[in-house]
Amino acid sequence: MDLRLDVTERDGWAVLAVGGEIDVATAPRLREQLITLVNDGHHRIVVDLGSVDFLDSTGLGVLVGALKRVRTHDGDLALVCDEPRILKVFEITGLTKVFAMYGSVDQAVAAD
Amino acid sequence: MDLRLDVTERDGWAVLAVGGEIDVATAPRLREQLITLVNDGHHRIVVDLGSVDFLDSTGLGVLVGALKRVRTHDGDLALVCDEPRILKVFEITGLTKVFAMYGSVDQAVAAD
Amino acid sequence: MDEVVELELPARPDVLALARLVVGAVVAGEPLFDEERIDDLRLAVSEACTNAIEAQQGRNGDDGDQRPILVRCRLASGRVEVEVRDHGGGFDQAGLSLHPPVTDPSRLHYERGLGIPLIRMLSDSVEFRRTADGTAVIMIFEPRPLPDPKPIT
Amino acid sequence: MDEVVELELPARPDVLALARLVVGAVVAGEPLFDEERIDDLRLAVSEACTNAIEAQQGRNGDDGDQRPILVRCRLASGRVEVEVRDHGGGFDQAGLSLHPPVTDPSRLHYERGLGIPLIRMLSDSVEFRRTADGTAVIMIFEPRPLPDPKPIT
Ligand SMILES: Nc1ncnc2c1ncn2[C@@H]1O[C@H](COP(=O)(O)OP(=O)(O)O)[C@@H](O)[C@H]1O
Ligand SMILES: Nc1ncnc2c1ncn2[C@@H]1O[C@H](COP(=O)(O)OP(=O)(O)O)[C@@H](O)[C@H]1O
Repeated sequence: MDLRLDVTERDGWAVLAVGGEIDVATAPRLREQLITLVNDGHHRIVVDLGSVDFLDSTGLGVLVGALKRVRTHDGDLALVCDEPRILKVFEITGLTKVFAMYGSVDQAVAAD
Repeated sequence: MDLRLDVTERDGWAVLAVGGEIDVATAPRLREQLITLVNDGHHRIVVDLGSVDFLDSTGLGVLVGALKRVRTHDGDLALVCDEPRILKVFEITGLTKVFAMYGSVDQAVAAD
Repeated sequence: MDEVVELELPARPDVLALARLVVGAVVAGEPLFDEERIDDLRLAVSEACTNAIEAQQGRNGDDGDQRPILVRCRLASGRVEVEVRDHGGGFDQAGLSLHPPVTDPSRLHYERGLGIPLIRMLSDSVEFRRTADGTAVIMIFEPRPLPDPKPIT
Repeated sequence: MDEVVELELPARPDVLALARLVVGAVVAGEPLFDEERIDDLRLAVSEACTNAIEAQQGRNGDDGDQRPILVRCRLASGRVEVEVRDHGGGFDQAGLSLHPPVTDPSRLHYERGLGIPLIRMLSDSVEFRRTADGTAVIMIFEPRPLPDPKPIT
């Protein structure tokens, strides 16, 4: 229910800012938004998790799915996350090794 | 549990600022604080409910008890409350007619 | 969210905040219930839970009845029904002493007895049902704001 | 607060936020549980509830099993035990397919299967018990922060 999605563009990246709680109730909206971006030709995507209060395994799965999708288009998916509680979920699942993770959108779009 | 009490003095009034939730779990602490004030010779008391998020009938009862107590010493008890959700509890129980109620501590200590 | 959410709680005052949190959260998903109506509901349910807990609590230093109280929230047809159940032995509702009006100076002798009147004013209907060993209070809340309240007299 | 808080919820994803809210609030009263440990608990319980709900949900457009799922929180001896029960028919825990390590490129084919590993890592112990018609997941949380976590391999 409580999920906020906001898309902007920045230096050739589509930046998807996510806010609220990502769980099995809200993840479908996130998944659809990411699929729409890719289908619209955005293959370089930054997902900004800075305002996410909760992230579960379904949310991780959606992000993995999106990464897979942009890669089939030779694209890129970068994550922005500085909240320890959210970072921890990536860390303990080992997914920090799978995703390119940054502390800010600036850093994400600058890295290349 | 979540009840904050803070006593200051102002123009001859003891000002008790209350914050948090007043229910049957927390009301005993409020009651004791008010009894202590009266026993310490403070018979003119302002209770500032400005930071109260919840007030139940037990809380109302404690305030009625305190009013009774200061009156036996020819004292005064004034309430400060501007939150509609808290004001409503006084209104529907008719207690706005029993208590002197003000929108701010300034008004309460100025009225006389 | 519709259907039923049930909460079983130890019969102790420190669970009241949790009971309010849960009923507030259950109803927060209902678009027709505004902030003020949710506050009404939280207060009425809290009063019913207080009575349930006090009915079970030990009076003379004993531990009282340790069985849990039950809060049952049902969302259906756009309205909320909350039932609070205890094992507190029940009470004679007709026998509730009638307090003098609050504006009567003698009203100041009574620091209690506002719980059930508040429940009546905040809910659209309330029923006190006697159970085998206690009370079931069934409150119904409609989504509209209260009509201009009449004070207790 | 000690003793037991029980919550019965409809088997639908939109109750997950409420389940997290309740377990968070129950444990918030425990001074030994810090913010991070409460987050661990909220996530593990949420994963267990997700599995319970998915096990009961209709796969083919039918309504699934309408019976509620149960979340039972017990605070005792300074630790928290949470049990999540469903009527989802149970599953063979030993038969869970082992995914390739996340760092393996082929791991990207798997968007699921991180729920139970997360529960294992976040709790101090977990037991999956088969019931007559479903599963009871019993998780125990100690108040200390997690030791340095090992990533899933
Ligand atoms: N669930 C209950 N079980 C037993 N007695 C109850 C219950 N609810 C209310 N009562 C009785 O009714 C009286 C009035 O209740 P209420 O209006 O809430 O005021 P208060 O609780 O402040 O006395 C209580 O003092 C109690 O004797
Ligand atoms: N309570 C349950 N009832 C039935 N099956 C379950 C239950 N919990 C887990 N499972 C099974 O175990 C599998 C793995 O669960 P999990 O690790 O949480 O990953 P995911 O739910 O993403 O598949 C699920 O897909 C499901 O088949």
